[in-house]
Amino acid sequence: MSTSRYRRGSILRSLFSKARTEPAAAMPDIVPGIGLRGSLQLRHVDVGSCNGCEIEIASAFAPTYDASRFGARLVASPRHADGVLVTGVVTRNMAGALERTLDALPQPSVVVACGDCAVNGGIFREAYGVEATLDSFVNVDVRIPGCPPHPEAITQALRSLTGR
Amino acid sequence: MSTSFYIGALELATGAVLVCAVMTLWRRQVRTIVTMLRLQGVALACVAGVLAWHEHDLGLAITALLVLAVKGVLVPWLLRRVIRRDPRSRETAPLINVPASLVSAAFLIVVSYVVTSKLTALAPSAATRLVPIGVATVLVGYFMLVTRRRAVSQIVGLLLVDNGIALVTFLLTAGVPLIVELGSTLDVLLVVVVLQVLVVNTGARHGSFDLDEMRELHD
Amino acid sequence: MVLFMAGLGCCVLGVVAATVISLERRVIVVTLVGSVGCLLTFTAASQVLVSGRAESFHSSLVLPLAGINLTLDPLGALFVAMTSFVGVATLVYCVGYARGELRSRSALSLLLVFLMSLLVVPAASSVVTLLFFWELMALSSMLLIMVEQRRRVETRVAAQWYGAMTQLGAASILLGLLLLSTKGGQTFGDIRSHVAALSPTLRSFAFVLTLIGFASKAGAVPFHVWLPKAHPEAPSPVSALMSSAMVAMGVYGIVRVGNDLLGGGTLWWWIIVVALGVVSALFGALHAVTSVDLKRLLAYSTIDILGLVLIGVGCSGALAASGHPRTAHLALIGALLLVVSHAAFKGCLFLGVGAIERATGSRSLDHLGGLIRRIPITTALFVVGALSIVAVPAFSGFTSEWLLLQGLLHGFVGKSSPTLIMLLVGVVALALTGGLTAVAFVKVIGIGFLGQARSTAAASAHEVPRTMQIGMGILCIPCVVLGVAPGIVIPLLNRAIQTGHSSSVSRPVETGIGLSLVHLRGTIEPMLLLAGFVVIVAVIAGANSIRRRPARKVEAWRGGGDRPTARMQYTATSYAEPLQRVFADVLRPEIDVEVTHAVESHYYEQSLSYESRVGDAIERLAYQPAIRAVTRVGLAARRIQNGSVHRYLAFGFIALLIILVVLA
Amino acid sequence: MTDIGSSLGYGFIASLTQVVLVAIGGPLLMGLMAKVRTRAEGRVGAPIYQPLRDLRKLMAKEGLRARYSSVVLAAAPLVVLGSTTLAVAISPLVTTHPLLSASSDLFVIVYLLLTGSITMALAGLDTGTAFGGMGSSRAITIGALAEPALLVAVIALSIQARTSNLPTIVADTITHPVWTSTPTRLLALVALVIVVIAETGRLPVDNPNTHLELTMIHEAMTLEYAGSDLGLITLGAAMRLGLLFTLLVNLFVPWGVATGSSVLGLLAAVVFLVLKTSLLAVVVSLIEVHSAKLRLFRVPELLAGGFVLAVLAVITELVTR
Repeated sequence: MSTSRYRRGSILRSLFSKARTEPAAAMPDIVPGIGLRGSLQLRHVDVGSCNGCEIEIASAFAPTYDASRFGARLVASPRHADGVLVTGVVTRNMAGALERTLDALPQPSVVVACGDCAVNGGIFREAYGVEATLDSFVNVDVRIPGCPPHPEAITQALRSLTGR
Repeated sequence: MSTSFYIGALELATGAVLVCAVMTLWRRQVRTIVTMLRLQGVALACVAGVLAWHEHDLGLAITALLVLAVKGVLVPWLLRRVIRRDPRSRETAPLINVPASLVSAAFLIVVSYVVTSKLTALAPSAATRLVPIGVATVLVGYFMLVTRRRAVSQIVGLLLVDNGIALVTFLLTAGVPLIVELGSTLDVLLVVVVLQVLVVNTGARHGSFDLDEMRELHD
Repeated sequence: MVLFMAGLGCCVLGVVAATVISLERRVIVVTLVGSVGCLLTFTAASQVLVSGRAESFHSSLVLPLAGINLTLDPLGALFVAMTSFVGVATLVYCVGYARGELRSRSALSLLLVFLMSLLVVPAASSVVTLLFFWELMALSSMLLIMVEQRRRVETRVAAQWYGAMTQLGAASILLGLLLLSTKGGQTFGDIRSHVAALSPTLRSFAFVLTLIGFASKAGAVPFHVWLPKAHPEAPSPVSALMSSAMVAMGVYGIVRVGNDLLGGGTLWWWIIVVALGVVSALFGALHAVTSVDLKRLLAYSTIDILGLVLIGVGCSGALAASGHPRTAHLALIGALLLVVSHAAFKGCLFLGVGAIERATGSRSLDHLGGLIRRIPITTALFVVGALSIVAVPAFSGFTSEWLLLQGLLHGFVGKSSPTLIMLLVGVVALALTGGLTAVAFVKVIGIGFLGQARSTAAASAHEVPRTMQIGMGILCIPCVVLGVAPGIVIPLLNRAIQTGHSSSVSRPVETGIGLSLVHLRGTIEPMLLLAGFVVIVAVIAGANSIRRRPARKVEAWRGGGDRPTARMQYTATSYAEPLQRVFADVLRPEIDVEVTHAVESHYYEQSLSYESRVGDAIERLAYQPAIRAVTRVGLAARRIQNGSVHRYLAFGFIALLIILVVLA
Repeated sequence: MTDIGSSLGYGFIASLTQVVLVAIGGPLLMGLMAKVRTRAEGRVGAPIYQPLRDLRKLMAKEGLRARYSSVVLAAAPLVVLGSTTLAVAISPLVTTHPLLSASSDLFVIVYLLLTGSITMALAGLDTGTAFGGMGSSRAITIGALAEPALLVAVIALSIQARTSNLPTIVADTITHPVWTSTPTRLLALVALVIVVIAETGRLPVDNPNTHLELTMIHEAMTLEYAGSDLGLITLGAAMRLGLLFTLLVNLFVPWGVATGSSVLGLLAAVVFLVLKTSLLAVVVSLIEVHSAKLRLFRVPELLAGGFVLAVLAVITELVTR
């Protein structure tokens, strides 16, 4: 009982206290040609990642970096998305899924490569079971290098798309 | 105090008593149920208080305070102690699933309305018209006694029945003599204490408050 | 009246034609003659409804002893008009539908006999006439159920059930009406004049007896068991006639006897009616949700809607008995309008199922799917009926349920607590069934017509003959008209309910551009609502089309997996599974899951079969034991007669002796 | 209501105001609720007008049609949005004299909303995918269980007001302020809150921002929609939320609704309504923050509770009359 009362109080307080988030970094240069104007939904596709990137993406949307305040959001269906957020190197098993996902995107759409594996194959480039690099499938609009990339970098990239 | 306000307040308090009774059937957490019981005690005290104010009856006012003290504070506190003793009685284990018991509660309420409509027609007044709600509370309490497994919910059911009876007496006779009310309230208190001791001891011995399992204790 | 008799004459002519004309031109001629007859009766009935003057006809030639008395008063005329409308549609449908057995002499002539008896029953104005044509109706429909008995044995079982139930019902009606006509005179006029002299207990007996009979015809639980067996097995035009016209005769009987002949009656009669209605409405709706066979589903939804009608009739009777004539008439009008629109949409739906069966060869939802692309016209007509039964605004179902609700709602002003409780229970039942009916028909449309075909037959379905579509279309007209402009029929209903209530009642509903209650606050203008909706949708579509790009065709999205197959769709069973689980205590489904494990490891499954059946609990618990008991008695009786002539003669001799002793 | 022409003109202006207000306010309500949630989680979160941004973007994108899909999939967004808009236009949100106020009956509103949900359920089944069917089945089940509670609560209100005509109920409530504190009203209020939470797919019945298909209810039916179609459906859902919230507020705190026929009163009513409704939204989203999503088969318990409370409302009305 007492604990729950404490929680309730803290929530009410948090509504009026100033948010505990890092100050937003300087505005990066916006990717030209894609006018999403402060609203970006992405479908995340893991085509063969080691899940390092996933952890970093999760923390990019967590309270500390809170990418959602710039209008970015991860969604369940590519139909609802403006693009895909690809992590990992394209493995044989996921190649078909990736193609179908790209086909399911309404135009205009963007492709974001998150992490070295997606950008250029990374350490798995020569590995067995790898179909190809992402570039050979589709032309990538935004690249987020790093293994894994820092949440700040991810947030930066997303802001370069939302333009906020 | 204007009659319209008096009637409104009376209806609200009485309605609250019944709603709390239904809530005890609806919620599964015993802690919430006890909270509901406390609210019901407060509402009952409000009924007595409103009547006392309207009738300018000191005895009734004292009764209201008594009810508030015992049913609003003391009994819930005792029940909390029982729950705290036994982590496993945190959830009620209904014999009849919740939607079914809710629907049957609705049925019981209709029944109480039917059976008392004749009775209330005899002396129609602001208070007596609300008697069906009191009867409904009694029936719901009985229903809980019948269909709930844990000993704690049994106590709750008993208390519901008692509250309902108290409500009916308030509404019909506008307050029984103070001494009677005193007796009945203390009586309930005694029952609760006894049940608590029983529950805690059996819990200590057999590690269970489940009445079905208590059946094995008869020899 | 001349027109009416001429119409009946046409039906008789049709029967003759069915027997003499050769096969190739038989169907067209018979249906033509029959529809002409229906049109004649329709005009006759509508004349009566418009003028409000009853016309009667008596002839001692047609029937021995009593002769027949026919009176076309507004109440009867309403049902005659309804029946003949459905009749025309059904006959037109038959032109395209009739094949095989249904084209045989016997089947076609029976169809017209059935139709004729349906037309006469509401016009009958004497006990003998009513019972004669009631029996004719029952027998002809029973034989019609068995038309396809050579191909499908189950039709015989259905016919047995139907025959038994309907005969029991007829027997109790007979008893009841005989009780009424004890004080001399078997015409309804005599009964009306003498009923006051009868003792209250006798009247109550009579009402309860007739109620049992009529309620079993109206498919009220627990007398409903024949309905979900008979409707599915009959050929679709017959099931359409049965479900929209014949079932309504039960309601007609209750109104005629309760309101008209017995003139109101006491409260507890109507409490029984409401109780029947509530139980049937909930039972029917729940089973409609869970059934997979289309016709079975429709049959259960008939039980549901008729239950609502009984609630309306019962509440109206109760309100009248407790002294609220205006709300009583409001509820009654709602109930009658519901009967009429039910005739329209249920007829349309049954004909539609017939069309689906013709197109795909299957009635089970789990074998259908994707029909909207194969048979678009049939789909559209079926959907109109479905929207109407789901009570979408601006369709007939909504208008009638709104009137019914208003009747119950404004009844709450009263003080007598039994009436209030009945109204409360009725309203709750209405509320509960509303959502369930929606589920049932969303399931039918969504599983049956949308998505991908679940069988090759459904994938290669072909549009049905034009005449069948026309037949359904005719029944779609009232679904829309009664919904958009109910003002057309309300005055007629106002007249129809005048009968019986000797004190001429003030009209409870005003009709302008919409409906508005008299002296009560309540109005709807469906036409304006529809117009507003059309305008809004047009605006949205226009605004949307300015900036939108053309839509691209793509594969359905299923989480990156490859092309979806039909087996991955929800089936009718799985669609209703959550509700079936919620109401498991009532429905008592029998579920058996069978898992065969792989030989290598217990953890791998070779195959898994899941089967869930929802039987009729009432049939299982109430009827089967009774049937078993009767069979036992029958076996016992067989022991007495062993075929030896002497023993039979001995029986006769002993009987003679006993009689002599008794007489002495 | 002196002269038909002027009253008609006023009604038109009023209805237009309501539609515009809800069309913009509904998404803003969603944004507000999201904002409250994110702040409670210690995040800044997207700005309140984020839903409007998303809509603007969606409208500019192309739509997609799945193979095996029929006219239903294409028409559903129009029907859903259209029926909701009609309900918004005729119900008494800022004034008691909107267009067609005579036939803005409680049952009409309820069945218009039901029409929207039915269309959505059919659209979910139209593509013949497993997720669509799942969402449709769950949504229609919850709808069917919420329907009785809704209707009975509505009937309780109608019995009290002796009519089921919404504007009349609101107007009479303004003249009889006692009604708002009768047990009937309060019980009906609780029942309606439960129903509204279920109908608008909020926690604890449905999680509006889940990403896992298997936990979806409403979202699963819209998985096939993209671009402007999705925009229409999202707008429809937002307007549904706005309508239900504003109706709830107006039925129980009707003050501020314009009863006369002056444009100034209309503006005042708009301000009042915005304040009242946003307050309700904050409260509801605080409830959401505190509650976890119920198991699908625990939802019937919740709705049964609402149903019983509604029945109680009717009975108390009968008793205390």
